[in-house]
Amino acid sequence: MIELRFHGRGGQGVVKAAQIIVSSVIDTGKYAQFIPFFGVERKGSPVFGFLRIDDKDIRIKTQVYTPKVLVVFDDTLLSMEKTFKGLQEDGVVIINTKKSIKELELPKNAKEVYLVDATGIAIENIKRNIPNTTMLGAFANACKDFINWDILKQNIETKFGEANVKSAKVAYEKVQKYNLD
Amino acid sequence: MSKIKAMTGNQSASIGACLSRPDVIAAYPITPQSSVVEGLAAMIADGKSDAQMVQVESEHSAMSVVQGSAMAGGRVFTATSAQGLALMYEPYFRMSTLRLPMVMAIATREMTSPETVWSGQQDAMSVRDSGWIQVFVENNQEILDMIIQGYKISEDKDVLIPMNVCYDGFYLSHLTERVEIPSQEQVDEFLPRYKCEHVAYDPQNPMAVDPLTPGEILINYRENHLQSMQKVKDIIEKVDKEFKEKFGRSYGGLIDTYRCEDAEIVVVTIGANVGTARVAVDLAREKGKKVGLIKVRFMRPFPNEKIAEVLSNKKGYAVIDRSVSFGWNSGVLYQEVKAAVSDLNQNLCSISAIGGLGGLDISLNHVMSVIDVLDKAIKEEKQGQLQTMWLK
Amino acid sequence: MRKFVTPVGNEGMYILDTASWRIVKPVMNKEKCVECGICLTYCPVNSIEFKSDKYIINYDFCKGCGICSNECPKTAIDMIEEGDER
Amino acid sequence: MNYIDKLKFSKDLVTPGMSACQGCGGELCLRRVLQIAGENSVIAIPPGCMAGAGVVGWNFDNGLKVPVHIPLLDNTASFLSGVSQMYQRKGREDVNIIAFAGDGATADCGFQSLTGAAERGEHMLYICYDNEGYMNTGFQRSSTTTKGSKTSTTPVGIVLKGKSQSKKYMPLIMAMHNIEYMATLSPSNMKDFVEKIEKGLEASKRGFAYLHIFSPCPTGWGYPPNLGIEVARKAVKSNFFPLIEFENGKLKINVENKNPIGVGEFLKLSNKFKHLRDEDIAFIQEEVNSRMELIKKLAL
Repeated sequence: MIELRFHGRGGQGVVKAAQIIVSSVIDTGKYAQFIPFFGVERKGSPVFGFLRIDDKDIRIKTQVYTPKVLVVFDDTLLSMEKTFKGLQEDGVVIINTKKSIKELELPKNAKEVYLVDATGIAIENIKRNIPNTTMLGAFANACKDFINWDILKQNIETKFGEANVKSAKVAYEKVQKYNLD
Repeated sequence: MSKIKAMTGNQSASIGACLSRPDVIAAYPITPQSSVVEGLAAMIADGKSDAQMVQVESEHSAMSVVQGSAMAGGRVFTATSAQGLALMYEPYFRMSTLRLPMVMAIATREMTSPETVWSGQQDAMSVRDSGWIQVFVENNQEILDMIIQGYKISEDKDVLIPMNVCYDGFYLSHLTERVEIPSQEQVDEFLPRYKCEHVAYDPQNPMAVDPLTPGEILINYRENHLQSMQKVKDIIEKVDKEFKEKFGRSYGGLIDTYRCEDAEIVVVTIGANVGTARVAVDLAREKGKKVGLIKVRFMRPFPNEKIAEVLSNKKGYAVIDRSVSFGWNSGVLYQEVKAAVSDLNQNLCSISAIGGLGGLDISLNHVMSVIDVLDKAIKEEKQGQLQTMWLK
Repeated sequence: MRKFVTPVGNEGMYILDTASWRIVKPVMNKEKCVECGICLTYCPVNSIEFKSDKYIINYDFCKGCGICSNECPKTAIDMIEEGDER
Repeated sequence: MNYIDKLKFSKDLVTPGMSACQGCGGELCLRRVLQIAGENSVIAIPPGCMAGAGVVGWNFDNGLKVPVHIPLLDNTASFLSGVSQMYQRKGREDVNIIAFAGDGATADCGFQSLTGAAERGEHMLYICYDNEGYMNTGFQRSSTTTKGSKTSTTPVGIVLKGKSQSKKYMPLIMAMHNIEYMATLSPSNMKDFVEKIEKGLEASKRGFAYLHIFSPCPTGWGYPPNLGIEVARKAVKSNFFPLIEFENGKLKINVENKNPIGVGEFLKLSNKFKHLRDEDIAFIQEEVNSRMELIKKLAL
């Protein structure tokens, strides 16, 4: 089982993105679950959620404490103590940012890092400052082992339309991978 | 044909309700139940359900509207949480004591105060003596399945008692997971249209419904209600079997057990935490601890015989509650389980663990720590009730 | 006792002997009465009846409130002490 | 057919002997409502005098010849909403769906469900028989009790003299829900009364109809039982209880008083106002006048 944690802000479409991942995994006959953690449901407020993917039925119904993967929708969240808490030693981190890897000053347990300017790509392609579908493209590239990119694209198209698929595709191509020591 | 979809618990509830073909739905939004109302409204707006939807101004009216529709012969549905349930209490009690069958979903939530909107089972647990059948479910599939089964149980002529399908707020209501949705044809075959016969609010059959009733007659109604509640136990098992034949899924009736056969100690829990406890039992087994699990599905009628039977040859049990029993230093389910095993005269070692209040997580580590404490106590040959554990 | 699952009643009517409440009774003066029917419209217990083209007072349930007497435009209804004649 | 003939030839659907007080306004009104509505009706009578007087039955006996239910004190309108929805679904909109509720069940705790049902335009006839208090339980104050009135919870004491607050005026509140039909009725004006019940029943097939009946109470108010209609008449003639109706978005005054009598003429009949001083009566008169002025402006 792979456990992931999502960090974003109200209005960025974190929950919807995670639900599309769950749908896409289930469409391939596997199992996934997502639990959003709700604080105050307000635009701009930090939100996070927990995603699990497995080949068999997922019985556990708790928060995720030791994620393998972090998906961070907003680089301003990186400084929050909670964001990197519990990240596994060989953790994968996907970040929506304009900044360079050096500027970000990531903690040591972030070994495999993916950077993408999802907000910029989203504004260019879908004309809106909502990076969720774009982040799915970066996610698909980073997590090829457990997400079927074609099915994910299909689901983005059904739910959000063509422009969002395009945006996701651009992110898939443009995302930069860094292996840190 | 059935289809498989990723859905939240609330979507599962609204689809389950829709498939049961209610005549009238009345509901009022409240966190974390709101998307049930929204989901039903959307299905009616899209013509996927032909139910009459009454957009009431409060839960008190929601329950009153469905009471009226049930008395006029309809199958009805509503859903609520916490304060909504509290506001509803007056017509809620009346619905069951008028023996009007229906299903109501409760996305369980902690009760205010302190002000809170998050998960907890205090709401549903607090009304367990209101004459309703109450089932607590483990996952989103069970929400959908139990709403459909709920009508079958509730409308049985030997039952005629309304039913709550309780599922954890947020931890299920907002959890997205795989759910198999049966086809309308399958559900129609399993659950035919409802025909109300015992009360009629109809000029073609004039009668006074609920006249002023003196105690010597009222006590008979209560006796009858309690006896019917006992009959429900058999009906639940029967409907579970029928459901399995039709849809291929069985939940085991009043309780479900997991790895109990050779267990020395047993974790007893309810709701979404059951899934977590299953994983914990597996982990503890790997560490050589002989642990089993009882999933309490029904709070009402309470499966006292079944629980006593499972625990009769065990050394101890731990009950993990998501609610408190004020006045007892324990959780609500603990009290009930303890009462259920009291006739065994075995002075089992037991522990009440309380967690998950106000949205708190009951983590795998929490469940493991409860198992560890109980296991240690058993090894030290302790008996009786141990100190209450607070899972914080 | 019939067995009901839920409290319902459909066997006949609950009837109270409200005639026994009366301490004064209305008596219609046929000579003064112009058959206008006002008394019938105001009687709270429907004890004024229209039978065989005439307004009559049915004493079976009349509570003796005196509204008919008070409202009769021709003062054709007298309230008299309830006596042995009842 | 004129209204007297209608009443003459219609069937009484209420038990002949019911335990309402001698000269009870509520009993009179209930009988008239059901005479006009007929047997193809269901009625809900929440706790209050009429429910307490046995029309909802005792043990297994039925006090009415039509289906009757005693809903909760505070859910009459929502309960009937559910009934109405189900009857619509069954294609039986011919059935009259009637609430007969006191002022407590209407203007106090029942107000929320009432305003909800009115806003939704539920198909029903909701009738409030307003006797200005909780009479079934010994005359406690309600929000429709007139200012200054003595009740068991607003006694005339050394410091406080009766109810300190003014009456909540339900008719306009309900009319402003823009419902299908609203009218005020007094048993003293029986022709108007019968017509408005008929209109209300008809409107209830299209939407929400609300009737507010002035229902005098000899026991609680303290007047001789034979004066019930006279009390009601003086309430109308003094403009204390104007007879108005609201339909198609327009307010209408049904009975114009060219020369209204002083409100004191009405007040002096009841013991509950006996303690009022001239200035108290003047205050009530002022309230009556300004309410009438408002109604006249709205009815233009």
